[in-house]
Amino acid sequence: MQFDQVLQYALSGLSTGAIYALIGIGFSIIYNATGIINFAQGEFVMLGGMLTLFFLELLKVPIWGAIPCAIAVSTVAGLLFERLAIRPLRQPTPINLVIITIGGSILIRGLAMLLWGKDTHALPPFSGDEPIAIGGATILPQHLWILGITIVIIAINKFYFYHTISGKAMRACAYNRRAAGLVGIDVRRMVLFSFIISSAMGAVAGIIVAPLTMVAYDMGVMLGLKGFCAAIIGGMSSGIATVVGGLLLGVLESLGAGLISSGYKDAIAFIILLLLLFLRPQGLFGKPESERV
Amino acid sequence: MLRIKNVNTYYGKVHALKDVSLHLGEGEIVTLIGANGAGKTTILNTISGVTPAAGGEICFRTEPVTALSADRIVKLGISQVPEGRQVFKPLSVEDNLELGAYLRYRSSEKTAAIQKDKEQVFKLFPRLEERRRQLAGTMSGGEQQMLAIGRAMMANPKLLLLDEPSMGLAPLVVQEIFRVLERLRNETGMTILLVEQNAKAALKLADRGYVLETGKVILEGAAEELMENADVKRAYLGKDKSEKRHK
Amino acid sequence: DTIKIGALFSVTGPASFLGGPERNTAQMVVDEINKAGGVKGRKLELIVYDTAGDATKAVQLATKLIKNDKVVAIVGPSTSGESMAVIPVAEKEHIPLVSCAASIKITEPVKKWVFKTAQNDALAVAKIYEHLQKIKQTNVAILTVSDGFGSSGREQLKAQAEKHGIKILSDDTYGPKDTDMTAQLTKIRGSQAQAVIVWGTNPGPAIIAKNARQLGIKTPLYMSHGVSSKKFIELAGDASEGLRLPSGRALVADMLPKSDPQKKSLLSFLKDYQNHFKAEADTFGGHAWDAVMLVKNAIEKGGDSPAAIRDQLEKTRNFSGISGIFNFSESDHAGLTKDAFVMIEIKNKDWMIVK
Amino acid sequence: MKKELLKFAAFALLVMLMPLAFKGGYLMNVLVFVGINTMLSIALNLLLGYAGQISLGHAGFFGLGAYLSGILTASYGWNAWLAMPLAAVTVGILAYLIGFPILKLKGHYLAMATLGLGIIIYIVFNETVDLTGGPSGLSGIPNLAIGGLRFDSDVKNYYLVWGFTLATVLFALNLANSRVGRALRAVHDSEVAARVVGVNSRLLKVQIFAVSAIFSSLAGSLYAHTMTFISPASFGFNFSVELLTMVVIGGLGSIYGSFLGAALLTLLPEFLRAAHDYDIIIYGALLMVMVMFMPGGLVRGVPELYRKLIKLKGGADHA
Amino acid sequence: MLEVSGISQVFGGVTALDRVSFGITKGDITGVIGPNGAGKTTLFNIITGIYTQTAGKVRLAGTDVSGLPPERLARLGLVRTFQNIELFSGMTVHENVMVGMHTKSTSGLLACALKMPWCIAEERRIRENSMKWLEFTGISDLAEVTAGNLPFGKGRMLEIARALAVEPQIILMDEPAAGLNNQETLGLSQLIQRIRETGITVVLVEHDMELVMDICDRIVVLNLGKKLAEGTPSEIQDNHEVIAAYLGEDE
Ligand SMILES: Nc1ncnc2c1ncn2[C@@H]1O[C@H](COP(=O)(O)OP(=O)(O)OP(=O)(O)O)[C@@H](O)[C@H]1O
Ligand SMILES: Nc1ncnc2c1ncn2[C@@H]1O[C@H](COP(=O)(O)OP(=O)(O)OP(=O)(O)O)[C@@H](O)[C@H]1O
Ligand SMILES: [Mg+2]
Ligand SMILES: [Mg+2]
Repeated sequence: MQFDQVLQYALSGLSTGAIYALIGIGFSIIYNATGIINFAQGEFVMLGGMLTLFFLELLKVPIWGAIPCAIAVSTVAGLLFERLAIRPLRQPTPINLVIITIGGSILIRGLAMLLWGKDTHALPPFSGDEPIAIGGATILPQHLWILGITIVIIAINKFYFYHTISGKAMRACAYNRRAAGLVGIDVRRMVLFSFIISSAMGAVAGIIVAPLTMVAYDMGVMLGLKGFCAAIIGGMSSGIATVVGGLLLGVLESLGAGLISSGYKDAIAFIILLLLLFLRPQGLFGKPESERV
Repeated sequence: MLRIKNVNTYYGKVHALKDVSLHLGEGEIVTLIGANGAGKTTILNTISGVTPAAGGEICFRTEPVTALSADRIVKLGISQVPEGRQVFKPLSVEDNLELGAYLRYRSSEKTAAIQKDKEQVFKLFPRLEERRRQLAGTMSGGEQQMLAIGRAMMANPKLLLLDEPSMGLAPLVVQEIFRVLERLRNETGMTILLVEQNAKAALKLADRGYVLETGKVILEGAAEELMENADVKRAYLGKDKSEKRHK
Repeated sequence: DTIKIGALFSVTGPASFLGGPERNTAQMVVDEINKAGGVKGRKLELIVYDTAGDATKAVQLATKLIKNDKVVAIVGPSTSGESMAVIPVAEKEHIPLVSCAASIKITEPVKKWVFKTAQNDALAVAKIYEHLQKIKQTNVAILTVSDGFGSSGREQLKAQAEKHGIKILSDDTYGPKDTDMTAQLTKIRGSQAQAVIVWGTNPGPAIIAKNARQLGIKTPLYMSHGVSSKKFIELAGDASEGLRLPSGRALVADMLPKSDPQKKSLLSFLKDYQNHFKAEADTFGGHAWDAVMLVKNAIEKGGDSPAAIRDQLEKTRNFSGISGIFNFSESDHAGLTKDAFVMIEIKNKDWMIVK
Repeated sequence: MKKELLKFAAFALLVMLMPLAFKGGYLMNVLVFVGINTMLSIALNLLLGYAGQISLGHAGFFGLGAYLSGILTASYGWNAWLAMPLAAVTVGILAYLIGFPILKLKGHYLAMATLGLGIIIYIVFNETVDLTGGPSGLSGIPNLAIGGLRFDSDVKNYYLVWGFTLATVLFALNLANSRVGRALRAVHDSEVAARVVGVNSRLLKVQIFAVSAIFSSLAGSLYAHTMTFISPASFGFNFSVELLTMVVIGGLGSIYGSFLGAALLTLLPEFLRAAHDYDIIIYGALLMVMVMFMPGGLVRGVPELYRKLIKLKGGADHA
Repeated sequence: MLEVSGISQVFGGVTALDRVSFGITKGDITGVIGPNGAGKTTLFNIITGIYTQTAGKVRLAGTDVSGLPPERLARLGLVRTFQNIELFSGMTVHENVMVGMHTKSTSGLLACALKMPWCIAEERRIRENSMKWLEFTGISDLAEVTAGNLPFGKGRMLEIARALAVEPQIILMDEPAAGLNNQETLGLSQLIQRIRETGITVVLVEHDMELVMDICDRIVVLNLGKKLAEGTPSEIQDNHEVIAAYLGEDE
């Protein structure tokens, strides 16, 4: 009995954590290519969910048609965001970029509210909602989708950023734009590209989590925040570390809620994360400092 | 090969280059000398498209390249070893070198050829090979300088711009680098524009030279001539060692 | 010249599900009144501000309504937190405030200038507990949302348990934006609870219903009146089947017997709303309907000075509104009894009255 | 030096005369909040603009000040003038202690740690229902009073809050132009170089963190005593972000910039109210446009714009 | 004055320093030379408390200072300059040097913010004294320039001025001549000698052999993290191992 409960806490935590991880990866992609922490990332998650619903309900497209359409439109939104807001910046200091993306997130949220209203909507799960029993615990088929897609995405990311020249070039842009230009990397295109893939990824995340979390114009706020935390715990890596970060956050929350106190669950998760950070100021997965004098 | 005509460059209100004109013939080694803040780095950056020129014209071969962005310039075959090294600190030494050949990978040149060039760089700087997995940011100053030079060479450029390549390097390595530059020119016909504080060594290597002062070219000529020029001697070549000793 | 009535609704923000219908309804009612010739021959003018659910803003806007717009009464705010924040302003400036929020604290203790129309959560709790007592299921687990609505509900659930012979075996909360409540439900599953009472507003309870289904929880689920709109059924889908909740009569107006005194108001409200907004009305809009109508009646009987309105409000008797039948008095500014609620169950994605 | 003083005097005079222009109307009430937000922005600016350390949790300190003051006066009947400094000292000590481990972190780790801190504090407000009233809030907080003078109207509150705000401005200006302010900016530019010439950067960062928290706490107390009602929702993550926006939009490292940022972002929603549902879109777009066209913040952007306009007009005159 | 004994430093697999020991005499100009990656900068980083060594001790004027943070060492009179110039780039040249006087002033945070009378007096003293150091290094005409816009060579001078403002016992310079032309190097060489004349001990990492041989009293040679040789300039110049590893044959 007791074991069943703990198993369920762990499984629930892992499945929520996978959501955070998936969103976190979107943050780290842009960070790795541009050094920007994109506070509008949560809004692309929302766009994925809302657009799928939009195509599904209003245009009466079947789900397998609605999904690619939603990803495509979100991607275009990401592209426009970079072109209209990020690129024209005269002094792209990190803090200015943070404010720009905050402004962007407010704007996108506002537009979504205007277009689709303030209501929350449900989205059907991809393959039914019959619970799957594992030991004494249960998860939903949708959780498996999330897990599977997360794994696929980090595999692709890992390969791209560490084993292809174009991925390495993207990282190079984040570290030193001027030098990246001097070896022939088209920095602007790389930044644009990073926004394109991360908005697409955000949309994918939004679409596959929507059947569980429901969609509303403001769903990106909370999910974005949690994704941000997952990405940082993972040291802003676009690989497995962010996934571990997301899972850790999810499991801590779930165990905290189940075993200690549901009211303080977020606080418990944060306190543990803070303690971990205090012990390892360079991050949980941080390598020794690469800066020197 | 490269022709610069009446170029002006500004940093905000600072007028850093004033009507600068210079040219490089195919296969030439040309050096720029001048005091601190004379504008040498600015010239290289203007050619590379890092600090765009406000007026004037830059032609590479026959093409005007004045308004091109840095990456387009590299595509044409102009590569720079920047001042202050500017390596990609959190990337490994090897990744840094590979990124030097970024455009060659992109134009799907045979990896074998790129690999061969990498071996060349490693032969020149064995330390880089030893530390190929070390993060560039943790390398010593001189090691980073080697990496910056190696990275520029990986692009296999037609025109190589070097901004104080000997800065922070041990005397032995400096000698080696000057030898390599000469060999590069002789063997591959590479054109080289060299900015150096060590004016004596630079003039010895170069065919021709320009002297810069507060953003203006004040003197140009064959390297030997400049070396004999009294002003140059006094300002840039320093007094004789023995003379200094006596003080 | 017009009689100005102020309104503070949380049209955007987390409580927009309240503020949206409330603003619509209030505007609609005022239009209807004016179309019918106004009050004592004078037109009403409704000045609505959006508080976005923010208490600070609500206070500023209340000040603005009073000082700049010179309104004679204020309807709203939508949420309990905002209402509590605005109360000192109304009390200080001597302007009647008819809140549309649920918390019992708004009118208890009684404040001279403050009234409310939404049914007290205390009444909703009493309704559920009585029902549980009747079917002899007295061990419950409660799961409340950690916002003003939920915490006020939680307080009442705990306070009234003993009186009704109810034992709370497990007391948990969830965040208003949480997306997974399986941990809490797992814990509840491990307890001996015979019923789970969920106190929250959309979408949380819908997620909880789904989570409960995932976990195979067979214990009956009771919801609060905070989800009494069709939206909830839509969100929870199949998982909503068999859930029970206390609700105002608006949801089941057509099932009411002819003799029900509220039936007339209810049907006219529902029809008007449908005509105006091409959408189904819910109980939340009803709070604003009641508030505006109460103020209108007060003006009709007394006069249009704030003090006269206040005095007449306090004298309101047997007013058949949407939320129930109001009887205000010196010691009661909430005006409703637990009969304002009926217990309903969701069957085939529709509401049924539980006998 | 003289110029600084003159500037401050002009600013103070402007502040003092403001009520005459609005005659106690509704805008007075908004201006009270401008004052409180100015205090908060300056507090955050000392940390972010001078020391270069980000905080996404300042709403937490603001809230702590408000709640400590509120609870001590409303529930325990303390005198507000006693509760306020006690709250500030408590918050200062807390920030000082927590500052040591937190400020060891850099960049986005620091951002997350402060964010986490803010969220933890927020949750505590929500959960300790017996003390704080939980999400329903805490009411019945008394106004401040001096002898028989109760600060219970907007105009009185205006002078009260702005008195504190002006003191904050003066404090921050002095600090910025001093040995300590310079050391802070040095740490911002190159921490290692600052340490090598003898600046104890860790201690300094922690000190300024504590000072920043103390001012936030004072602002919180003032907020509690002027609003007389507080609830956790006012002290959440969103407000921390809004503060950050005020500081950046106003101008990093500029005290008057912080005032401009606070004033703009507090007044803007009032003007946008007319746009109804479009207000948040306009608000978001304005933030972006502002950073694009005034990357150095209002305090640098506005004079530049003014110069450009003059030039334009001059040009037109010539034509 | 300064004594290092048995210093080792290991980074992951790389042994950057391997049991290095030597002493520096008060009032001397000591050169530390060696091939790239020999461990010179690492040694400086350890002495100035930026890194903590894997093993070994550092003694300053007889007391063990191993593991002390840089700010404590600065108060004890030990400062340095950096290989990749570290300026306070957003501040003016004058302000940069004023920060250098941090240890020579005492007003606390509260006193500064309340503008106590003694703070005003102290501020005036800082302002005037720091100007002195700008004059000493010959960049007083640049006092109001933003440090980030300085050309490389002037930046080096500013770094030195800022370090001198600490009024140190000993100053460590990491490649101060890099990026300077011959004439400027000459100026630097004179500056260093003037610094020594004020009684400050100088330690110098440099690849400009002319400068090193010219002004150093003693030289320590590092190679691959180990001490290779130690002696007077002429001894070092004739040391075959040093020639093979570092100097090369004179052309
Ligand atoms: N980012 C900048 N902003 C303002 N002024 C600058 C900037 N970069 C360079 N300058 C100014 O432009 C002029 C030329 O600088 P440049 O770096 O080209 O000189 P240099 O000849 O390369 O000097 P060095 O030998 O020190 O490298 C200098 O006066 C310098 O102060
Ligand atoms: N953080 C680090 N991680 C790994 N290796 C390091 C690190 N720091 C330094 N090293 C290595 O230690 C060795 C010594 O470096 P150091 O910077 O002390 O050399 P140096 O003598 O100053 O050389 P240069 O003359 O080129 O400046 C180098 O090989 C360098 O790559
Ligand atoms: Mg240069
Ligand atoms: Mg070095």
